Amino acid sequence: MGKDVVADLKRDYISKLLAKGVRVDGRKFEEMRPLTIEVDYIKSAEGSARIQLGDTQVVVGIKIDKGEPFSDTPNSGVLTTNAELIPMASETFESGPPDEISIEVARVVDRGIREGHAVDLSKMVLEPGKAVWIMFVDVHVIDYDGNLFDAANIAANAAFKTAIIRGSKAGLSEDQPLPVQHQPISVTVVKIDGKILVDPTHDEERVADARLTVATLENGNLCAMQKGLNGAFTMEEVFKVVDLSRRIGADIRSRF
Amino acid sequence: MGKDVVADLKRDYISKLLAKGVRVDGRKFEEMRPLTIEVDYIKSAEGSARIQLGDTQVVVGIKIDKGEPFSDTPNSGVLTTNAELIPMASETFESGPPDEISIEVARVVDRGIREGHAVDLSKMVLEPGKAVWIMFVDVHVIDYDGNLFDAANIAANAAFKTAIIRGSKAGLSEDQPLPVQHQPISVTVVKIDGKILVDPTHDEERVADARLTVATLENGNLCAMQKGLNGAFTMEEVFKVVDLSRRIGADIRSRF
Amino acid sequence: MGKDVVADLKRDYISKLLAKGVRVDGRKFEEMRPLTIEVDYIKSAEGSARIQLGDTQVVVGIKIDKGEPFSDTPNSGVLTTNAELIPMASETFESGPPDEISIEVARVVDRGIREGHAVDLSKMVLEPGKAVWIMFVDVHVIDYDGNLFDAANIAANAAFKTAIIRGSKAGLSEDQPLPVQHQPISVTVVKIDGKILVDPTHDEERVADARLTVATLENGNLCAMQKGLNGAFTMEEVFKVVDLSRRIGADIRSRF
Amino acid sequence: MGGTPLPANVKLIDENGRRMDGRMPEEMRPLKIEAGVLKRADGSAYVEWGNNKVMAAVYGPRECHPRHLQNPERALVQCNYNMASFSVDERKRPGPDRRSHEISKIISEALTNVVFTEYFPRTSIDVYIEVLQANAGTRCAGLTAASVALADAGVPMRDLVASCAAGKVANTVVVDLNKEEDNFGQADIPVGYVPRSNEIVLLQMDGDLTLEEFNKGLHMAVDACKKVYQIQRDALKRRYSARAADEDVPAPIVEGAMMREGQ
Amino acid sequence: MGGTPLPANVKLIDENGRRMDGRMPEEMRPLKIEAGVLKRADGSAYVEWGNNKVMAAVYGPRECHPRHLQNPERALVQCNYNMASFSVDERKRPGPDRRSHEISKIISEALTNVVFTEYFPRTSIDVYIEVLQANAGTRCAGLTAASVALADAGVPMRDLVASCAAGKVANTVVVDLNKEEDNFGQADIPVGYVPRSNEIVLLQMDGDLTLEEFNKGLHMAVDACKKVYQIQRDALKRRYSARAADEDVPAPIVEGAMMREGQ
Amino acid sequence: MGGTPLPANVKLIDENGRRMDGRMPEEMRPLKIEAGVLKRADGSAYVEWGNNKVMAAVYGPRECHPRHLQNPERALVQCNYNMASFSVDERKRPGPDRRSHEISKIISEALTNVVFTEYFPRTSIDVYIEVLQANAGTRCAGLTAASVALADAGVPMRDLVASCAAGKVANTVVVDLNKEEDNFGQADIPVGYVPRSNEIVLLQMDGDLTLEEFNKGLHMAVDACKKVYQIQRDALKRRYSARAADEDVPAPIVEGAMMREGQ
Repeated sequence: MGKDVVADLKRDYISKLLAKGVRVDGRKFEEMRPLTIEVDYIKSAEGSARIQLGDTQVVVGIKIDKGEPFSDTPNSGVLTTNAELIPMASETFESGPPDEISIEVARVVDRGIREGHAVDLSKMVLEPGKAVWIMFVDVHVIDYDGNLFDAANIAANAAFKTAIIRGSKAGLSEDQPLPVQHQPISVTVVKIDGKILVDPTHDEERVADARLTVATLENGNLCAMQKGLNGAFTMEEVFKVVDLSRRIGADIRSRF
Repeated sequence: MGKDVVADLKRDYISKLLAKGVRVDGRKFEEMRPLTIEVDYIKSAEGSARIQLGDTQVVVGIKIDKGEPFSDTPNSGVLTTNAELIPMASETFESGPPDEISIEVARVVDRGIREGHAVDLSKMVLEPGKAVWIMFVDVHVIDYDGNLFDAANIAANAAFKTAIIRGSKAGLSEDQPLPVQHQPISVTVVKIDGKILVDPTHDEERVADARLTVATLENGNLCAMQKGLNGAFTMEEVFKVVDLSRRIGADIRSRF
Repeated sequence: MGKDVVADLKRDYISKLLAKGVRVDGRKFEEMRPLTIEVDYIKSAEGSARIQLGDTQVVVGIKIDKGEPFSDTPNSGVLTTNAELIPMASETFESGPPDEISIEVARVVDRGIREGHAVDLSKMVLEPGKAVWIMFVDVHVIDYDGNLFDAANIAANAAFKTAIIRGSKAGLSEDQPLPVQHQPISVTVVKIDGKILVDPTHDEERVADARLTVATLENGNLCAMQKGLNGAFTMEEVFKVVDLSRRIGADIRSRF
Repeated sequence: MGGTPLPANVKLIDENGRRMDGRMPEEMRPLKIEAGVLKRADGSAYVEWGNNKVMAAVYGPRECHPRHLQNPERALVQCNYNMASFSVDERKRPGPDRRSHEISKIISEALTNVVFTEYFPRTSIDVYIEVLQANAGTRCAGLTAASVALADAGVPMRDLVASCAAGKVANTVVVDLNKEEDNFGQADIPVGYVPRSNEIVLLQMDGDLTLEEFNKGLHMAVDACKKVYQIQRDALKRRYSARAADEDVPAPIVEGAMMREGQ
Repeated sequence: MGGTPLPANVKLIDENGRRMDGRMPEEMRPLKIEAGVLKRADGSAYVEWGNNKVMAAVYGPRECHPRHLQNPERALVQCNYNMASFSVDERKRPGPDRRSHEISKIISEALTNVVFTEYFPRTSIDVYIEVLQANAGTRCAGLTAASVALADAGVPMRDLVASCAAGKVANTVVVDLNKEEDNFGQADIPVGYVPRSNEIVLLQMDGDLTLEEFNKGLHMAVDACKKVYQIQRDALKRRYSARAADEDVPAPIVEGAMMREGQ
Repeated sequence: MGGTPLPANVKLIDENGRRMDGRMPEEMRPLKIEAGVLKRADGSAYVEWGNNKVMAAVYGPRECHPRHLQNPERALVQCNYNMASFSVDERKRPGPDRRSHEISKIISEALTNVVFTEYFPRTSIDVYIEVLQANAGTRCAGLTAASVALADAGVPMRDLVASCAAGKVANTVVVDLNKEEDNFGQADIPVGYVPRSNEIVLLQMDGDLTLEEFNKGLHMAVDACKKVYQIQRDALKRRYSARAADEDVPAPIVEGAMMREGQ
């Protein structure tokens, strides 16, 4: 019960401030937290980025190895996205097999970069039907203060930028850059008391009614979307969030 | 404790009726419940049947794919039987890896159809030692009111009848029927207060002392048997159940 | 709490005796328990030994099958060590996946025989890079009264002695003896009240402050070491244990 | 979307604007719903939707396991979406994969929105969805079936959730993609909709859509959901009549409520 | 049965009616039982039966874990049958498989039949069977060993369970199949038998048997069980004498009872 | 040791006695430690040691899960050592393997030695070590980082554990092996050392060493640990100053104690 009492108090506090148009950390409703990006952070990876979005810290490492294509896509490299919400990052994460939350994070990040064709997988074929490059995108959350979807999405996009394919792993003499073609950027909002807040903190997520993540491309097109939590959105709210995502996504994209 | 009190009352009720020669649902001791069979129910499967035995409902789907034989049986297709006692079917089933009950169901059903040579596995070889047809018999229990052994056995036999091997799965131009050769039918009894009851309901199973499943062939031969629960059978009782199984099995077989 | 009271009493009893220079079973501090070794105990294994060290009983079985080498060691057979601390052996062992204790036992036994080059893996190659002999060392603890490290190490060394590689498993006409070259023997001590005790019983292990295992070779060289438990050793104590291990290890080695 | 290239001979939309199976863009596949099809479960529903066959069962409100998941103020709606191993062309290994975990989660969230969870603190309302035959759109079919099963179980609800997807095939926005359209299409937008509040409780999207296409698709999906809703209510009415005819069975609380409120 | 075709040079039954290892049809393989072979367990037994080597250990009655399995009226007899990875020709992956789960279950049920479980409500009596060397018939050997281990642990029992299989090889009904007979044979009937009640508590069958063959096989298996029973009792007598000689160890309750009742 | 044969062109020790990366035998790789790098954890530390990048976080003392592990007299120090899948050349499958289980165990034991566990009965102090980039010596780097993270969390400790390995390469005893030296070397001796008690709390060895080599190696490792200790204390001092400057944050208990006692 103690936990719930605290949660109730937090909710009251957040609500009262929101009623005055203010967020706990002083941000505007449609404002992202400060973002810092460090690429090529992990030398053992073929690509990597460590990003800090407010107090959320995520390391993404890209590993690219030679392997076999799926039988139904002989002319395509393979993309696999995995997220580890390790217990280091939050007292609410536990060791063990991926739970629902880390699976959802991995799948939503994957959806964004896959459907947005961030990487041209057709250029990652060594021998059609036999050998292709397998790319693992591993999301390692080390400090958790909300909005893992966007933190991981941005980190993955940043890591792609400088990633290389090591020729030596397939007996080739030369390395090549990862064939990056798009930057599908996701923007996540939560809805609290009917208000739409961009880039929620952990506290905001905990009291939120509903969550919506929208990923867009350079041309403004939509490539992925995920609604979460028990609350609902009106159609107008959905269109508003789509608009927000296109606008803020362009801002973020300009940071790379 | 509440659960046990209810169980005790149920036992008393069942016992009192049995003493008068009556079962709770009005059946005779050696009478099966009404049986309905619908074949080819699942179009995505190579063979299927949905059967209803009283209030027990089972769907069996047969999948047949190209694969490798076991190294010690190069001239034989592969039969794998799996049972999923999904939580939809009963408040007593849980999600997760197969428990002892679903393993026993799968193994007893498998024993019947394997030892009774329901399907001629020697005719399911594409290239000896290299490529054979792998047949998965998946038992999906969706409503559970006792006697899964027989429900699943009958459903499997029914599904075999109309199953086809899809040539396209091995680059062949023609489909072929599954090489069915026998119909090993199992009949299950429980023993309560020394009485032998055919085709037990869930309530009868729960208060039963012992259980015996016997599978027989068209020629009256025995091909599989499984005794369960903590109680015991005399040799005479075993012979009686074998006799029952041969008789009732012939009835069921005539239904196909 | 009851368990802890008993543990405290046991600790007091052991401590009082140690203060007088005596161990509960009457042994000297640097004395091993009686050791009996039976080799070729398991006919289904390529090598085996059942050993009894005091009341600790361990069966080690060696299985040797044809397989593929690791890609980074194409000219070497493969050694895999596994320990099963089955619940038969102690009320403190549980069924299920290997826990930390059995993993540590397996890894320390493995370290001794691998780093001590007990078996010449370079002679277990059938076709470089393609086919080698895979040797499984399976440690089965059936009665547990402490010091599994040494019991398992000795059993493994004993099993190697008479193990054969069955040519028939690779289509060869002749069997060959396992290419044994060294006998890395481990000796384990615990520290209780500042005293160093060789070959601890289960009771001694439970009240011990620290544990140290040292494996040595015929020439007196060291090949493996593992410190355990929450206590500490001074450097002088470490050197003393190394000396003990070399001396006692030579004794044990003479038993083969 | 799968990204599989379209075979040369396949036309997803023909010269008359008709789809492979003859439907017009805004036309759903045939949908049949039957409530109360299982004996053991507290509530159940069976859905045949095009070539999908989906069963839903509800148990609860009942004691919540494991205990640490109990919420002292509300019931927990826990959905378990599962595909039978024979429901797809290539046999699926039994047991949950990452996809089914995700779908279970978003369906649980969508259903929680409409259940009066505050009436049953500390309990669990368990919803099991079994896909017996799959042909694209199973999460919408599952959510649609689950809503009916909850009502059949007498679980008090604000409304039913109706669900249908929109999508894009051959540059045309359509509703309710079938398997070929899903494989060779350009986008998919599964939607879960609550008619009485006019709100969206499940929403996903993948593929490539302009803003205009998305807007059109969302509207078309919601319109389709309204048709689904009518079929859900008809199924519950039939079930209610059947039950009322049988004197032994008391009328379920929620259906009464539903009928009153839904008119 | 394996269904492996019989190699040309193998004769399962020779012209004199003798089996590959020289036995007559109704003849068991040599069986040795030793009780009380482990220090840590509350009771134990070691069985060498032909080329099988099987160890059984008993812990309990003790607190039952997990709690939700506790029965407020009786003890739970939980058997865990396990094959050591080196017990068979091709190394077996450690850990339980479906076969061992099934065998654990039917042995638990057979043993429960003879234990006075009502004396120890809420507890668990844990039986561990380890097959160290396997040569067909390990479930019978395990059940036979487990009964003796239970008695050695002082667990009060109505009787011991004795176990042996019958089967059919080369169209002949025989008892106690060895590995080759199991591989190339036609049927197997493992039986667990309680001599004092003259009842069957474990029974399986696979293969192909006429009614007559089955009847003959079951009778032969039961006769073999009676021989097994005698060897079990001898082992317990030896154990009892050894214990009695050692003043420190009190005579186990059950052996006294056994001896009295068993005469 | 790996036992990989040394490529012909690689010289582990050159004619001047210098190692591949230019170090002398007793010279450690550059070591940087920063305390308090994570917001959510109660304490944290980041270590860059040569090409290793290791993060440690501490949560607790807090309620101990699962309950049955609770010790009524002391806190349980539970370390979880994990390598990120991208921390090594060939991607590592996520999740613990046998190696990480062993390392977690010995680091837990080493840390327990210095924590006043008796102050916090029934609780758990959870230590998480994440290896983000690995280059030999990660267990020493992890233990070193974990000690600082514990102090940063205000967990009362007798002292810090400092850790460094010695080893043998090209028949020369050296400290702090890098990846090439680890792959092609002859022995490795990871050591965890408590300076104030002058005791060893973590010790492993593998490879081939004469008695003399081992003695020399152990002394060299301990000397290196003393240097590590100084760098740990400097990191904590910086952290303490930074915190003291920030009025909102109270000075951590243990750092105060540490400073006093450590001088």
